[in-house]
Amino acid sequence: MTAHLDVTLALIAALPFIGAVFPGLMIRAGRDACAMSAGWATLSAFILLMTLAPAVWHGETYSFRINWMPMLGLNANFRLDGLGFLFATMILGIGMLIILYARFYLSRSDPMGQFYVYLMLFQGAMLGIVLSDNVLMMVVFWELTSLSSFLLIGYWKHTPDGRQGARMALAVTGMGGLALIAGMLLLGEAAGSYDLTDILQRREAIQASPLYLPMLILILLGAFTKSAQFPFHFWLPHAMAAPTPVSAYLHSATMVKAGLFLMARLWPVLSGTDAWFYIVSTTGLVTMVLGAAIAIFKDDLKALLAYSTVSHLGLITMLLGFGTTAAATAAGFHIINHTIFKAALFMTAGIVDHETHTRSIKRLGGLRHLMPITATLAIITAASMAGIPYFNGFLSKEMMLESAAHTTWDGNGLLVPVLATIGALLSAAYSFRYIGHVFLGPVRDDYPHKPHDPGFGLWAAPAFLSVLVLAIGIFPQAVVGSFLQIVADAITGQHLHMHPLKVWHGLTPALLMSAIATVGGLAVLLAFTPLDRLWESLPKPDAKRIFDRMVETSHDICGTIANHMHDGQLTRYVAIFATGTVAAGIIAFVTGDYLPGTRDMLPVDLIDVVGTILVIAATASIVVFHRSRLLVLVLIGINGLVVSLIFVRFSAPDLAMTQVTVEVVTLILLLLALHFLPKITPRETSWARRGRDGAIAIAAGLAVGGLAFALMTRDFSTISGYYWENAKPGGGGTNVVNVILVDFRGYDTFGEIIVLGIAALVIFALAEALMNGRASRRLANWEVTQRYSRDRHPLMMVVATRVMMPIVLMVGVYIFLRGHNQPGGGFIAGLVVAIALLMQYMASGFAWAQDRMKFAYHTFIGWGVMIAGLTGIGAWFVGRPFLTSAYGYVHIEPIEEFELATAMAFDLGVFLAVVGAVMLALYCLSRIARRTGETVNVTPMDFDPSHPTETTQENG
Amino acid sequence: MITYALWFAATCFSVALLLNVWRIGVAPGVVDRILALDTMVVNAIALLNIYGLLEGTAVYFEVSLLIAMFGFVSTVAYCRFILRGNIIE
Amino acid sequence: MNHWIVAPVLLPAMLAALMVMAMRHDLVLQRVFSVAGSVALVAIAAGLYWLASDGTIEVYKLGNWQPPFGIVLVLDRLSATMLLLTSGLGLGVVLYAIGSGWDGRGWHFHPLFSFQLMGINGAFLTGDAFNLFVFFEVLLIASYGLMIHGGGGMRLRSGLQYVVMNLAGSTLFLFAMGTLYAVTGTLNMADMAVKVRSLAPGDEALMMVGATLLLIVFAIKAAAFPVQFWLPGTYANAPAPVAALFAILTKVGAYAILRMYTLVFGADVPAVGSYFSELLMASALVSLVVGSIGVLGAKQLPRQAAFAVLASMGTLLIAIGLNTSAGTGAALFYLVHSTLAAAALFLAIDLVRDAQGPTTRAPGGLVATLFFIAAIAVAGMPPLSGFLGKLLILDASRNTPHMVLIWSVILVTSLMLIVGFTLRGSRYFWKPLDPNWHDPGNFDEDGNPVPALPLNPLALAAACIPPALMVIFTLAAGPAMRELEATAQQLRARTPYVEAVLGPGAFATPPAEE
Amino acid sequence: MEALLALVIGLQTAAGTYLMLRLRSFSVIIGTALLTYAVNLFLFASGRLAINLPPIYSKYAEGYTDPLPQALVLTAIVISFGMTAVVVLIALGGYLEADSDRIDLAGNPGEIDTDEFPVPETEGEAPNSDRAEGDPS
Amino acid sequence: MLGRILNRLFPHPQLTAFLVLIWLLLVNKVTPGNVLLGLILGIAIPGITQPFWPNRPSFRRPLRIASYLLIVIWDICLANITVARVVLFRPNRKIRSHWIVVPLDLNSPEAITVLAGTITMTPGTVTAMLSADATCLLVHCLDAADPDAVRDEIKHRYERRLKEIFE
Amino acid sequence: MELLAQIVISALLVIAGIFGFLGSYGLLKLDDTMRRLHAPTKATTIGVGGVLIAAMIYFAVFQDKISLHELLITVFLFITAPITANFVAKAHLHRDVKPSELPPTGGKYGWAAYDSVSPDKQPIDTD
Ligand code: NA
Ligand code: NA
Repeated sequence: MTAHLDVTLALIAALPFIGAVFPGLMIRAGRDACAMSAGWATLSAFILLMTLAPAVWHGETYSFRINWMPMLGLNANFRLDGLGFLFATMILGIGMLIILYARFYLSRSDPMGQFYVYLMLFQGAMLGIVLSDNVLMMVVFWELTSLSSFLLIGYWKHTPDGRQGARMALAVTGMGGLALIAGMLLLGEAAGSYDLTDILQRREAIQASPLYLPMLILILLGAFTKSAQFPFHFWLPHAMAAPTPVSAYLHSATMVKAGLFLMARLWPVLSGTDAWFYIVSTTGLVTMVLGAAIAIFKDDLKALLAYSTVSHLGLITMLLGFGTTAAATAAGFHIINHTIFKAALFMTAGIVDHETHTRSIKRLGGLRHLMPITATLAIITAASMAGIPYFNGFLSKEMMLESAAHTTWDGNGLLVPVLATIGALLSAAYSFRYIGHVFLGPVRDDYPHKPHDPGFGLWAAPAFLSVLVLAIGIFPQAVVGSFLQIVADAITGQHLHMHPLKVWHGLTPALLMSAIATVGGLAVLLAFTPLDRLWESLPKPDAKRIFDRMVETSHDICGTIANHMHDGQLTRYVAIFATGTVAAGIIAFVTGDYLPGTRDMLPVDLIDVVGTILVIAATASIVVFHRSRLLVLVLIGINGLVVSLIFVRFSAPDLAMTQVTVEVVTLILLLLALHFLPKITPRETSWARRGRDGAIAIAAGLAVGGLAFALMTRDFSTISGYYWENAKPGGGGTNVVNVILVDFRGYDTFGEIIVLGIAALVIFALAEALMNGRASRRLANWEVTQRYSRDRHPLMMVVATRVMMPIVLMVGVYIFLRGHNQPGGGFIAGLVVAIALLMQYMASGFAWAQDRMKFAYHTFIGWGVMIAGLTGIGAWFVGRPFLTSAYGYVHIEPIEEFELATAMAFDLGVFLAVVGAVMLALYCLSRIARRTGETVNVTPMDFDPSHPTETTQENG
Repeated sequence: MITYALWFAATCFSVALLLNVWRIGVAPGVVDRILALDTMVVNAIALLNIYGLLEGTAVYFEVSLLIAMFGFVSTVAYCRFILRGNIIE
Repeated sequence: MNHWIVAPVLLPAMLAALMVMAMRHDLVLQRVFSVAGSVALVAIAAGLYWLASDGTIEVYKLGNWQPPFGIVLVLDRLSATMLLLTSGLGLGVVLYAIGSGWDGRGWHFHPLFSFQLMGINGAFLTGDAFNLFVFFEVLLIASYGLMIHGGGGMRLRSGLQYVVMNLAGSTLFLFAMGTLYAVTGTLNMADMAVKVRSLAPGDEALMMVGATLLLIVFAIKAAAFPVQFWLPGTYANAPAPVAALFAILTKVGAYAILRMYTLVFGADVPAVGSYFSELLMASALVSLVVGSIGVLGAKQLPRQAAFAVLASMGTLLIAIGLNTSAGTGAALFYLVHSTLAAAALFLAIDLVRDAQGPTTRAPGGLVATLFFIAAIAVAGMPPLSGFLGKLLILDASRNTPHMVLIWSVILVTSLMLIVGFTLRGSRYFWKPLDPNWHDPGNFDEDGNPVPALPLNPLALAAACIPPALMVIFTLAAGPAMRELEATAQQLRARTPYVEAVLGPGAFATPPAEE
Repeated sequence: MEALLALVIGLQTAAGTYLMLRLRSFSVIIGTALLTYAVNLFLFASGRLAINLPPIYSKYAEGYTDPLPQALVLTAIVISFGMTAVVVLIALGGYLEADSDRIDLAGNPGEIDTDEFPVPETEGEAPNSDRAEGDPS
Repeated sequence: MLGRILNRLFPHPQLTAFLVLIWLLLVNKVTPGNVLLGLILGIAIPGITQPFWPNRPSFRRPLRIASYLLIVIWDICLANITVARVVLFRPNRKIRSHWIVVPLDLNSPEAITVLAGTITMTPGTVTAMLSADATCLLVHCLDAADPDAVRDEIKHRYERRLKEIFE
Repeated sequence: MELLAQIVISALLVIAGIFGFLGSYGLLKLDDTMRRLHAPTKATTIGVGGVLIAAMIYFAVFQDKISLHELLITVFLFITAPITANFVAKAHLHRDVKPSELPPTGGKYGWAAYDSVSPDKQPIDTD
């Protein structure tokens, strides 16, 4: 066999997708335009495909490769051989007919553009499956067919059946698709390639692989679900909620055949083993019989056809499972025949539905007289389905029976032939019922709608197919003989010597079985009424209900699990986090080698013991008194005080200063917030809960304390010596901590002031949001439950502040200026200045003070970040990286020499950002408070005895 | 001699701190606790300066200055909270 | 030294400062600057990517101090990739926020957004462990602000949960930092990598404790089980563009894990071995299952999307947990994909909400298409990159000890995702339009149907950006994967990184590349 | 001495953890504050302890303690200050909006079955209108 | 004109001087540079805080301040000892605590504040409150046989002097 | 000179220590909040003051450093302590004491915590 590289192949695969774009764009251009644009693409692809036919006819293959993800072995590789050609022809050929049919079938109110988009997407996906040379690529298309089929089944989105049917189809085929992914990955592993061309050469390697059985099962799961094989058959009848063109196209002619295609495609490498035989043929056999049996008793036209499809798909599966070339040939032939007659049957059913407004067989009958054309077409195609000679279905059914007759199942030579005959019998029965109960019999007068034959547009497609049914049925060899040869060769991967197709080939067991089937089928139809009653009385599992319940149950269970896990009980999350962290830490500790530290411990003196007692007492009382919130804030103040003393004790004055200042500002914020919050935490946890929390807390405390002890008591070497050596010569400062902050690690500090700035922005935005929401209404109706003192702005405080504030500002400047060389710096200075202002606010009120001195706090923050950033950027201009510092000494007589450093500018940025952030936060809280109806005073103090007339207390 | 005096004073202020904590633990109301905390701050300042003398360094001066400042601010804040609810109205 | 390296941090920071300072009252001006900044960031990130794409590792010594003493920024393929992804997403999100009007529903959206980008970019660029903490905090606090943007009781209370959980995380970060500094005496990541490989005897256990605590911190960010609980409430209640932007926040956690647990605590460290990868793998598998359970059981679309994020993080962490070159490559691929997919999903859901307006009628057309695409992507259905990503992960986990488990979990959860999304999506988009079914919301007082509100074209266009990027990523999956494979290899090589930072010969004995 | 500090750190951690597990946002915030003390001391202790050796150049200096952890703790203090401020305000906002300062959400937010979107109550309102007067500057 | 400029420049001249002193105390070193810097700050800071202190207080006899300070310090020392005895040796039930109302002749807020402060700083008495119109002080006395005597001493020893200084 | 300094410093420290202790002891011993309020003044005045003066002398004599900045802390405490005490007293009176338990002001207006010169107005939303 020779392989041609041809870009046409890719073009054929791409055309439907291109065709999918246009109907979407032309939704407003009208129904014809939509149909035309879809039809145009399909026709073009079909014509292109036909240009490749001659070579395929000569047993040659075409291929085309586009690398997509070579590292994964997933490439857009296409391949066209006989099997692909057969399917491509079916997809495009039937596709054209469906496009035509649908144009007339759908009503004016149906969104036509959408329909054709979905349809063309499906067509492209389907075409992709059959043309893929890469099995991973095939999986991609495979799943795409599931998705587009989902959209098509749910096309009539207002019907609950459509929604459920679509979901069910997607769930089942999607599941199969996922299995298929795994199967294909294993196949690729066993074959060493994902390209079919290669895989098909590696039969021995694959079948010898230990992965063979799992791979087989996974791949078959994909095939069986797609082709609605038992026990996955149940989705197909429910997919009939789709518009009939969809049923005809996807659920009889093409998509459901994808599973068959896959089995046929991989037949050369997977078949021939016991596992293959027993799994595939048994599944097919069961499906064939079961599907047929159910089909007989379905009163819904489309349901009958759907189960018949299930049955026929089972038939073909069974044939592929036999593993013989004859059976494979039969399978190929039946694929062709079934496609032709079933598509036509669906179309006739659709016409009946369209004309009579019902699909219920019970309400039909006698249509032969009212719609003769439709009846003729239906009878022809149904006869084919029944397996009547001179209709195409007969031929492949004969071949099937022939193969079945020679098949032994686990040593039993009768089982398969008998069951196959029963299947054929049942198949004949429902076909006859379709003819008899719908078209034959007397005309009724109670049709929901008076039917008549539709226009040519609607019956043209089935008519064409009926002609094919007859043509093949009467002149099989002439019409499809050579085609079938190619197909069979492609399926089996061998060049077969096929006997010419004949309608009559003597008295064979198959003919006998066929006769039994036909006669039996008639008998069933005659005895339909009692049989129907019997059938109705049988207990039958309702697949839909079971599936629905499964989905509903898993939805509920999953919802319950997930929502209870994530139910907003933060305390549980934190408990899990804390417990998990301690546990993980201990496990990690055990994992590595550990030796206790050998560092000399520092001696303990009285002050240390007292400090420890203070912390223990304060911390313990926080836990004990935590429900009294104001008290907790007092106690936390002790903690802050002692922590800063600890910092002093261990040589960290900067830290101590920072801790003290931060402590106060935090306290102020907490007090401001507590004003609006409940003052008491209710007791609401059980003893057990408190015990659990206590246990977690103690574990965490022990773990952290132990870790801290382990770390502190060991020697180590650090990079810190560098800072000590370079702080003065490199950074120009003698306070090493400060030099680290503004220089060595100034970038951290840059981030840190941004955190502060953001905090203030967040607070501001939040306060503004509160002014507009429910909170605002609550605040406006704030009820003061507490009795408040009448002196708001006491004289003594106001006077003291007038002296204190300048002093504190002075201290702020002092701390700022000395920071580089002594404990201090921009951050602490910023907080000191903020506190100075805060003192003023506490004395005379925020609004009064702000009225006197309008600060744009936002601007402070902005400038702070800007100055810090620009100081850093300045270094660029001397070719140094961001934040490179410089310093120098200035000497102007008589003033002593002083230092100027870029670090100070940076620190100024820090300072501004801190002041701005703190003040903005205070502003927000004061704004919230004013919403509760607090008034603004016009004088700084409640009553000024030296200016008694000025004292008008409040102002609106 | 100075060292002994320093240790004496340190002991006094340490014990004073413990008494303050005791007061906080058993006080009848929050106002007394605020008072005790304020006293703690004063004692802490004294202790800090004694510590500075013990170590012969003036490096901790600013810390005590800040503690003094912020002890005041926080005490006023606590009291204003009790008196007026909103401390910066 | 190339100053552009610091630009992804500085530009948004200065821009935000400028916005706060000079244009906080002028939303229009903020929008102009915000978009301009985002575009510039995309350009800068692309330029940096181009710089890094030849495999050189550029080091930017802040303050001109020698590493490990000063803080360094390190631009390698991985950080450049993350920058590019962030900036692309950022541009889409900011456009959407403008188009949908989200940015005007509260104060300071644009400055916070810029600061958020600054924090994220900073975290990706830094070569210093403590600086990573600082930038984590920057991005976190900005995210708090964005999370509660617009206010509302539910949003605030779930925001509070988000904040508290992350405060706990930040505390843990510092415990970890303290432990690691106490053991290694350094903060620079490259230096730490060297020190961790030459620990004093008896220090291993403490190093492992520090590394484990750090892993938990990153796991919180990455929403890995069992510290993922905060995510659904947060994402479901965050404003849509913020939730979309948060798609990259979880990836910061993933990035940090990738970086720290290959460079510093790599499997070649004797005490480490496969410890962290096993831990991560276990957590990842459970996360994926939990996320999928949530998707299948979700009763609201935004919450479903949030659970989908959980699931995607689980998937991503599985790939990281494989701790192989192929696994890391797959992880990077899935990382890019899942970021775009999650963003697409959240934006689509918000459009649905907007299209619905006052009615309860389901929107169709482009909005439905966007949702469908996003759902497919998130569920990992073909043909989008999610499928490719999962395929890569399945492929990478082939022949590993846990292959069967990983494959089963990934495949089964994929089904759960599909079913979950179809369940919720179909119930939502395929509404019964039965004429008898009369929802008062669909009709005005005169009984005429209320038209759905017209959607803002900019919002629509912006919502198309993540899906469009995803389509491009899918189509260019081959070349993209080649880049990401190179990235994974560079990441796992360690020695080049360490030598770029500390100079040649920094490793006494260079660790073996796995 | 190291044991005493470890005791203090452990105690603050335990108390902080316990309070973080309480049901009200206020307690949780206090818990985080306690944890912040603990972690700052921990981080500080990672540079080992030294008495009267502040890292400041001085002619009397006999040595110096490790300055790096001090710088780190300073950064950490500032950052946690910002975080605390934000969390306090968010807690306050949550309380004012929802009338509950429980940290856990009442009911199960995931259990509300909606085919429609729950339209958040605040979204209809545009805070822009308040913009002009809302700003302090 | 010049007066107005000076007024602008030194809204509170005494405060400026005080701040320079504070600055020198802070930097703990008297150098030309520090004096200059202190002066700059001493001018700048009152300028900044002036809006909060609109009415400039007047000190009529600044020199009296020193003598007042000395008296107060002396009183503090004495009172400390007195109170120490009370605290140490007097059982609680035998302590004679009283509320005292001190009517005020002062009406400058600064003077009232200093008086109240003085009362508080001398152990044994605490200013608890002012009346709403600042006409009298509520003082708590720890232990006194004759509360009226305490009131008179306050008025005589402190208030009189303050009136001289401030008014 | 040095010995004298040593004696003075030691004496100051001992006195400061005693008074510091007494302040806190009084806080425990006294049985009424108003009474307790008197106790800490000792620590504030003699306690801290003694230590600070001792420190100033110490640095001046033994480190040749005229260091007066300790004074600043004293200044600070002297300014703030009355305010603090005043606030604590008011908080106590506001919380625990009825106006009727206090002596009357004798004037037109009551004590500041219970009365004000200008009448309370209805709260006005000032946003
Ligand atoms: Na007193
Ligand atoms: Na007194």
